[in-house]
Amino acid sequence: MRDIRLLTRMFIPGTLIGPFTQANPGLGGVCTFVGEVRHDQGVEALELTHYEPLTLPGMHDLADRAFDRFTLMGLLMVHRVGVLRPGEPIVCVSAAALHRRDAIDAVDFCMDHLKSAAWFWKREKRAGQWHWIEPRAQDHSDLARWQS
Amino acid sequence: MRDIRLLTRMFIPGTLIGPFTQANPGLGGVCTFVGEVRHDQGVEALELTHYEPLTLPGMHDLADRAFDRFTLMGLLMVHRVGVLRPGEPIVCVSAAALHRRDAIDAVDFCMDHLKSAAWFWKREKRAGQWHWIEPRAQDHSDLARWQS
Amino acid sequence: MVLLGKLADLGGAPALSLAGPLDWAGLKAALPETLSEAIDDPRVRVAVNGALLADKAALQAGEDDEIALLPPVSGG
Amino acid sequence: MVLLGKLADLGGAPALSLAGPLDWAGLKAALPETLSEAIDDPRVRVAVNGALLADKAALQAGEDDEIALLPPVSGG
Repeated sequence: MRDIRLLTRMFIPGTLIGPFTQANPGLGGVCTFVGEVRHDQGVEALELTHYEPLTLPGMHDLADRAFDRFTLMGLLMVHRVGVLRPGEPIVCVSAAALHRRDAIDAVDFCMDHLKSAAWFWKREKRAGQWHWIEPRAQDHSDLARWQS
Repeated sequence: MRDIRLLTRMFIPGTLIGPFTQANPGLGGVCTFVGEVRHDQGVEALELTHYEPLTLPGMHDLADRAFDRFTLMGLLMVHRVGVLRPGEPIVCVSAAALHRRDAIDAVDFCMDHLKSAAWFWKREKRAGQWHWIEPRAQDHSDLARWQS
Repeated sequence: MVLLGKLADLGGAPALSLAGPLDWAGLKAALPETLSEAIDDPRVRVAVNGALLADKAALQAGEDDEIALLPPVSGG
Repeated sequence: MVLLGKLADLGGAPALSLAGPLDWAGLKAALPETLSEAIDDPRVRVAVNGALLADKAALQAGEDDEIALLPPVSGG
């Protein structure tokens, strides 16, 4: 069961994860990561821009790689675009597998790649002004963990 | 927010994770692992025995170590005991943190230690007969990952 | 005395009552032979009143103490 | 032409129309100077009709092609 989506509206992760778990009968474990917009000092909103012809195919390509690399029964990968407020969920990745190591590692792998290799551009609003968020060195070291 | 429990009755993970997430406002991410009793060939039921004076303190001690080792806002660790049927949830660990690496690694750490260092004895029923489950070498190699 | 996991099968029950005081030799002498042999396994741990013993051979239990015999825990 | 991320600010709009055909030199000549300089950054990628170019200097775009200018993606 594979469910890859870009969402333009607020979502409740539990409403996705329940049905996802049900859709993979016989699983041994499900690992889920939900990222929320942090209440960083002075940040009023976060906007994610994407480029449709690359972003969704990029997520599908990442899902292909996760299925190749881990023994998975199902993968859910949902990412928000548009304007988000602090506390809103921005990303939800859930992996179902017979064994917990595959489920946990697949979520870790997808999150590292989504954060740094997916086609999203973010800016945050502070004191009424939008500021673009630059790439971070940390993201490259996260990715390097998987290059063996 | 710290919630450590042994449950003797069937539980629905979503009913624990929603309130847990709400109880940690300002988090950056929540990672959750739910393990279910697998539909292994011929297995009709799984029984978990525990020794109350050691098992729950052992889970609290594990939670202490997770809080020491990772930067966490909250940790939920729930384990079933008693007789379970295939498909029922057996364990749920959820970690809330500002940063995803802490949340994911804390869940991974707790699961590796819960599975192999916590005081649970398991037996499974096949063709009407109960059979004790022995320790596995895999569990020791999982634990060794954290000894650096 | 509390027997966990497969030791309960060897003891025929999950709990037994033995007259105290007991040291390790006295405990082994009071148990059925297969159980007595099984608890020599170095992976079998012993707790008295919920506290694990570092060295089970140093067991000293009184009349009202709860001794727990704990085999290795099951794999995931 | 589609401008993503901060390149949209430099271009003054998220999308521009340019007359084709265009190669890389023609594209740069047709853009505002700050934007034209910004896209020389080796981390800026170019896609034509949703397909990334391995070498953006080899750009060859016709009248109806959609060119996307993609700055490095934001960190987590």
